Amino acid sequence: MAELRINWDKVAKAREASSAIADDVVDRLSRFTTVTVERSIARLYGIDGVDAYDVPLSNVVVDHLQEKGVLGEGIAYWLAQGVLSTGLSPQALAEGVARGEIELQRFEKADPYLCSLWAKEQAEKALGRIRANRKFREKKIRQFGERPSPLLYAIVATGNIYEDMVQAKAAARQGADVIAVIRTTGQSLLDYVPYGATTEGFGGTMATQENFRLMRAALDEAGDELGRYVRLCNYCSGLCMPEIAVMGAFERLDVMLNDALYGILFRDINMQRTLIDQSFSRMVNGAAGIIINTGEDNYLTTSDAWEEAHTVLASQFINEQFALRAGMAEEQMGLGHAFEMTPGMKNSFVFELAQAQMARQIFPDAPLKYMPPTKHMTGNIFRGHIQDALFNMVTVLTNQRFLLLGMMTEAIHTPHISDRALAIENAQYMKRALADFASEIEFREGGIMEQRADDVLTQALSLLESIRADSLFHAIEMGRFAGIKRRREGGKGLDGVTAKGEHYDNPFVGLFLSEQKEGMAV
Amino acid sequence: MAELRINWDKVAKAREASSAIADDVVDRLSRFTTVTVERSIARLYGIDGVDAYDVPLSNVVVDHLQEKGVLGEGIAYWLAQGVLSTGLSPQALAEGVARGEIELQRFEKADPYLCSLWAKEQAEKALGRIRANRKFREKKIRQFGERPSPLLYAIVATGNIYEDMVQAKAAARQGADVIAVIRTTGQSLLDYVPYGATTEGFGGTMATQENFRLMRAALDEAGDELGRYVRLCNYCSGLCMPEIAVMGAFERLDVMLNDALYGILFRDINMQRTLIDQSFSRMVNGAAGIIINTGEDNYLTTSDAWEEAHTVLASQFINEQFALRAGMAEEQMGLGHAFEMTPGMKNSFVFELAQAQMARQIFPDAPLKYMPPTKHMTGNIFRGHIQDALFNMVTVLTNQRFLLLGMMTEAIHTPHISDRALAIENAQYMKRALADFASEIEFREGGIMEQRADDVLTQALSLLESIRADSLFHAIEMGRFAGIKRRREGGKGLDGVTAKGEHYDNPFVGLFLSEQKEGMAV
Amino acid sequence: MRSCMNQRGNQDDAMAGDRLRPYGDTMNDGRVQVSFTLPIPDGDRAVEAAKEIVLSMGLTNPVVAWHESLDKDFTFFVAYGSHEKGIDYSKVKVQSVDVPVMSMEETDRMIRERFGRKLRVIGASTGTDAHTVGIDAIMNMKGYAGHYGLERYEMIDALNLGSQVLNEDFIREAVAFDADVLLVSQTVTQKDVHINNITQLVELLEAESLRARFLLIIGGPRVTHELAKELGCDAGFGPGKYADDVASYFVTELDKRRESNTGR
Amino acid sequence: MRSCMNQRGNQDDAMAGDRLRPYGDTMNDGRVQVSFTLPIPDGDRAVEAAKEIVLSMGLTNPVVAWHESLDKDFTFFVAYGSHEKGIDYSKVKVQSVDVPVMSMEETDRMIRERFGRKLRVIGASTGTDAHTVGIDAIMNMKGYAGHYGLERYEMIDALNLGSQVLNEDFIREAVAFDADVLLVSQTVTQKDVHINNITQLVELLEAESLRARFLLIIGGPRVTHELAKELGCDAGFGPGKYADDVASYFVTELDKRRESNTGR
Ligand code: B12
Ligand code: B12
Ligand SMILES: Cc1ncc(COP(=O)(O)O)c(C=O)c1O
Ligand SMILES: Cc1ncc(COP(=O)(O)O)c(C=O)c1O
Repeated sequence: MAELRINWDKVAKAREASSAIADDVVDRLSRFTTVTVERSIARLYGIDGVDAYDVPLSNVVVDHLQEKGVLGEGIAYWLAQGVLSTGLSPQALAEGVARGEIELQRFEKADPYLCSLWAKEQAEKALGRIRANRKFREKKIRQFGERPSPLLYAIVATGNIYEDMVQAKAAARQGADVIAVIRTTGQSLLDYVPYGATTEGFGGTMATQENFRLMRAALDEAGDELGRYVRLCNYCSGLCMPEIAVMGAFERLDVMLNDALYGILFRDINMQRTLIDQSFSRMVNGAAGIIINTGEDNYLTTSDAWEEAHTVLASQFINEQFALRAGMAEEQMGLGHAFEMTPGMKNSFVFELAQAQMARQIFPDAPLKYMPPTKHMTGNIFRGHIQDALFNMVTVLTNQRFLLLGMMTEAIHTPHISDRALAIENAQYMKRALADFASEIEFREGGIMEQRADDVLTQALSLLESIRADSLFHAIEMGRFAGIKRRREGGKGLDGVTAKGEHYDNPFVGLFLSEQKEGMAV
Repeated sequence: MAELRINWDKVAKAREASSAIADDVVDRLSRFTTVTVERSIARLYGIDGVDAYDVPLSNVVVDHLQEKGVLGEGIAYWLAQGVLSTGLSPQALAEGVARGEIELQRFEKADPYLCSLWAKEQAEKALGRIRANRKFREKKIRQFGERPSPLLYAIVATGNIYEDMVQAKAAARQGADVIAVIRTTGQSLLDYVPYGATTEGFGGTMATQENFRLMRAALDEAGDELGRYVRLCNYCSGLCMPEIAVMGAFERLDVMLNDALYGILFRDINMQRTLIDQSFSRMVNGAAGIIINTGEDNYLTTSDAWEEAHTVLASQFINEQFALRAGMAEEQMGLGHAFEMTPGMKNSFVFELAQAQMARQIFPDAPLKYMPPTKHMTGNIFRGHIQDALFNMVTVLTNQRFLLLGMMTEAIHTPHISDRALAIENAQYMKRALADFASEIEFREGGIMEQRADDVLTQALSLLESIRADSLFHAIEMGRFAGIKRRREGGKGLDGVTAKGEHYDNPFVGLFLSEQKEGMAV
Repeated sequence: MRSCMNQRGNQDDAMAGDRLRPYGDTMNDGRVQVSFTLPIPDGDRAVEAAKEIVLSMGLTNPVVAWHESLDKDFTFFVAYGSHEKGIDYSKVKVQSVDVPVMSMEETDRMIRERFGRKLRVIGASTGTDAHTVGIDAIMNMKGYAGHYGLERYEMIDALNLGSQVLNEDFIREAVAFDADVLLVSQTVTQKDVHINNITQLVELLEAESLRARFLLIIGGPRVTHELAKELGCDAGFGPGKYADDVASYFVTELDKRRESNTGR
Repeated sequence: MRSCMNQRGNQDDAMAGDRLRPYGDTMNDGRVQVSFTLPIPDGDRAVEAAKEIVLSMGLTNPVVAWHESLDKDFTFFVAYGSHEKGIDYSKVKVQSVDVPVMSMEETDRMIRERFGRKLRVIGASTGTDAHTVGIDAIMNMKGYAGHYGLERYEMIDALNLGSQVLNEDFIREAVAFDADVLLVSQTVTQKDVHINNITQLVELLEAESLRARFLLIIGGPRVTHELAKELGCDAGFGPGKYADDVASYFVTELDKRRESNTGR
């Protein structure tokens, strides 16, 4: 395989700076929990369903505790108290709260030690369910054999889960390895997760547990028919990161988009809130054997891809550290990057290749997620198809793990069934036609490719060092990423952040972290 | 630039064998002339126009001499006799013949020596016209600057010269460097050249001198407007090779398809006839500073591109020798090859690249003509567009001189105006995106690319050696090229071959050969 | 040219003169490329169905150049046909903003001369739409594709609220800012979400009797001036339009309105 | 599935049940992609004209996604629209050769049993057409895409005359060869040259009262069975058809004719 000569010293320094940046964030935020972290714990304890107004019961109980001013003790604590006091199940307690019949804060007679014993014990049950899913996935992959790189990753986005299923199965039969169900616009700003099967959405479909289940079943069906395991992907960025992570763990999703920075920058979600949420959501993903996809590729949809390439690399280093702190293995870190230079630029292919190859070598074990051109796609679908072909070639030459299929109609509409089929054909053709090309060539020492890679690395390092000096919060306030500025106290969801109280306990943290140590790499 | 290691010893042996093959052909055929060679001499002496039945006057006089059984002395001789006897111009003589008033064979009183003096003198006038065109072209190119490789070569093929002009100018404005007017089906089998502007054709437009003139004017107009010299191309293969070459020389064409082997194999033209015609036509092309395009690429439209790649290389070696014998410079030899492996094949891009690079290195000064995929193009225009993109990439990476623009609608129709525009955009995009890629990489020593190149070379050498042993005629009888067998005495046009008589003289041969020695390389 | 056109073919025939037809490689050949998927299995009958679809679009000489199964119940087609009828080009009218485009300096000068004060412009990507690149292109200091944004204009006070601004909040901010011009960007169009969103904005403005107070301008990749007018806005701008186009428009329009208000 | 279809949308509405519409990403959305060039300069009016072209094809919700000047008087467009009407699929009928396809061995056996002699088949690419790959695919020993050609059949005498055979010569050779079956390949279709050529062949055969003597089969990339029938041939084969399809057809058909001749 052709390799670039990389200054590993700079790489080490960049990792060091990122590690300090992540430590600083964890340090500042570890005293807090959030409503969605607590709701996700409620879900882990089996609380499911909605009340008469379609409000999820997990929201009902957490809102209730917040109203009573006792959320700081954590839902695990209050459920333990409730269960130990009444003998009711968490679900029954939640239903009682919904009916206005139960006030959880009233139960406070059980010994906190017993509470934490109960919490731990029940947590293990929940973990069992998640583990079973992981084992099932591993078994299926062993049975059918792992798919070679790149995995062809197709999106469905009709807004209607049943239509999505039709298209997802078609895509799988055409050769897609991963199906991502795009979320409807705006869902990431909802501070609850909608319930049940849904058939209306704009630019995507609601992420609900039932929709996850339906799609999982559809893909299992297609996969069994095809003799391969078809992976399912959805999004857990947004105001409900950890809850959706739990839903994904329960319904055996395989890949989840998970990135607080994305939510901060592109959804104006409060940074403190979402960084706390991210930490627990990654633990959940980690334990479930889910590969996360981070979102730094999005920076280049707003900023210039040539000028700002280093912000992507810097963000990858930071995301790596956050993932490590949530106990994830490198093999679960689908760090994002993208092919977004303008086709009007001389040597655009050469420089994209240099950057993709650099990312590949710097994160050798991470299953990188490589995004196709979007920004410079136009209504000229014919040119668009060859822009995508160049992207596919770079993906193949640099052996990326996830190839997000570019659609020639990117600038027009969410994909038609034929767009997806043509995109898959395009990727498969490039994969075949250039199969061994990378091992047939070497890169010129000190050439423009190596220079480009080194420039990007150098700039990323200096950005990371300045962030380390100021904190990540400050860097975002200064608009360091995607040119978007967000205030520390601004954005959505800050009111969902609560300081932990004296009995606060989240038994899943320890369980998930140790599960990951034992869990196989995926 | 990335280069392959090539066994130059084999290359030298292949050239040696080809030289012997060409010598053998020249040797066997030098005693003959053909009707179209004589007609082209008539044209060079200024005979133009048609008779009352639309038969070109050049045919009228040559048929007349043939009828009288005296064509073996050559038209130059008879015209000289006629002119010296009557004081009429060649054109007036021809008109007289057409009216049935003159019988050229009757004039035989002038001293053959005086005849040859006249013939030589008048030939120099004709050469003057051709030279002026060449100088004009050279001046324009100096004025505007030569275009960088690859030259984008677009076809027009509406059947109607006026429609062709509209499309050619549009193509030039879109960026085409060369416009080739495709000939209507069947014209190559006509043993005369139609006359005047034409508006009806199937799959192409008649090649007539007036059509040449109209298109030349259209391109000069577009070129002056654009500040670049736009090259014009047409075909002189077929039953009228040298005549069309003369028309091209008169109307300042810049590129002409010229290949006897193509006519033999794909048009079933008699091999003796067309090889004689080819020899003189190449002298005409050569003197006119025209770059020829040979047609070995076509083999792969019939035969398998992987199995038969060596036949293309062997044919290039043979065509090179024929061109040398017609006095052409390497810089005028646009030897053909093609990108025709099936997109279903693993590493198709890698092997195409190897072969194109090999051709580039073996014929370093020849302005190679590289043909896009045609055979494996389908009605799937979207996939077609990326097949063409891969071809464009190989062209750019291996620095071919002529990039024949592939059309996504190749399998459907002759190009629509938008097909051509999208094809040009495709090529320009690849050229830009991969501008310096070739100098950024090296090919692995002993890799599959070098192995492939060596295999093709080895097979070509052994084919050439077997042809040398048997003669080219025999090789064609055995179906060595494109799997098509043709008999030595079969095919069209053998009746147009005549043994030279005692007074036979073609004064243009010597003139053209020495003109080329002096003429600048283009 | 006239005679050349004649030589180029069926220019003479009855309808040719006044009909505009697509052009493949010959005047009036009418060739059109189409592609689509039908929810039926591939096969001879599917190809026939595709041909009928092409015919039903008024295209003659249909050629189904490609058909391919996408899944057991879906088949993809590429086809060609001739639009022989054509359309009457003389009847094609466009509603477009036709105000001469001024440079930044000219616009600033005009505001200075005609208004004597800065104009206030407020913009946002509204509803659930999070696409800001378009509105930023119009408003941000650095602009887009070589056209400076409104923030750089000396005589314009520009306030960009960013993305996902609810209509209610947008109106509140506009009133607070005492804006002259409202700029709304809409990118997501699936299920006509942009139309619903703009309609709601116009209704809210009308309900609060604020519609006449502002010049309401919308923009986005699927926005046309015509659509904007239909939805009750003052103007619409699509791809390829920049700050100078918009500024020239609103300055000229506000000036016109001021004139008719002051009765001049 | 029924209920799932309902959930997938407008299956319930009036026309949905019996109409077949293109499918973009939702049942009955009717989405169709089109592209074409108009011989007019680019600009707002051109875009409007393109929209009218799309509408005139019966496509609703037109989106002109791309327009680009190809030259001063030519503009290229990519557009999308919805074919809301759809077509009546139940009415779509195909004329196709429906004879069960036999293997080479089966065909040989049938000839042996039913005819007791070899069948003689003559083929060519006729007129000015020089494309032989198609006829070779059917006739040559090695065949095409894994289907052996007629020359390999034990019970078939196949004679391939190659390309550019004039109709007159073809008929002469067919008579001389005493052929049972004529195979004609036509690839070039510009200006309907293939139609003219086949029509001429049929007329010549009829003029010489030879039409009934042979089974006349044509093929090529734009040939359909329907077209063949229209032109007075017995059958037509297009892309994706191989020697086995053709042989199965003519053996079965000749057998049928023999039976009705002998009055069985
Ligand atoms: C960048 C981008 C994003 C970025 C946005 C970042 C940001 N800061 O804006 C991110 C990654 C966040 C994103 C997310 C999503 N996107 Co998005 N995105 C795009 C993309 C690639 C480019 C859009 C763009 O920036 N164009 C460049 C600008 C300059 O052009 P413009 O907006 O047309 O603006 C010009 C004119 O229209 C005009 N203009 C625009 N606004 C205004 C306003 C006024 C007042 C005036 C006068 C003029 C004007 O002036 C500008 C300059 O000429 C397009 C695909 C494409 N290539 O077009 C998809 C696209 C728009 N996205 C789409 C979708 C569906 C989404 C998502 C819902 C899910 C998804 N598929 O990713 C999410 C959620 C977004 C949400 N809630 O709204 C779809 C929309 C489909 C449709 N037609 O409904 C597209 C077409 C992609 C696709 N095929 O699916 N996206
Ligand atoms: C190869 C080729 C050539 C070769 C032909 C070599 C040869 N020995 O045949 C060469 C280079 C000589 C050539 C020349 C020309 N070609 Co050409 N050529 C092609 C090409 C690339 C492939 C055709 C092919 O071989 N297909 C593969 C065979 C197996 O498919 P098929 O013919 O459809 O056959 C199948 C079925 O149709 C059926 N079938 C076919 N015949 C028959 C007969 C019977 C009886 C039956 C039962 C079945 C049957 O069975 C076959 C197997 O399934 C096409 C483009 C394309 N990709 O399609 C252009 C194409 C056909 N050529 C074209 C043209 C115009 C020409 C030229 C006039 C000029 C030019 N543009 O080059 C010249 C002159 C030819 C002439 N006088 O006829 C056009 C035709 C446009 C049109 N529709 O009118 C095409 C489409 C290219 C283009 N877009 O311009 N060509
Ligand atoms: C990391 C990440 N999260 C989430 C999203 C989507 O977020 P939303 O559902 O808010 O559109 C993206 C979009 O591409 C992403 O990259
Ligand atoms: C060398 C050469 N001559 C001639 C032709 C065309 O010949 P014709 O006019 O007979 O189609 C070709 C076709 O590509 C060619 O390659």
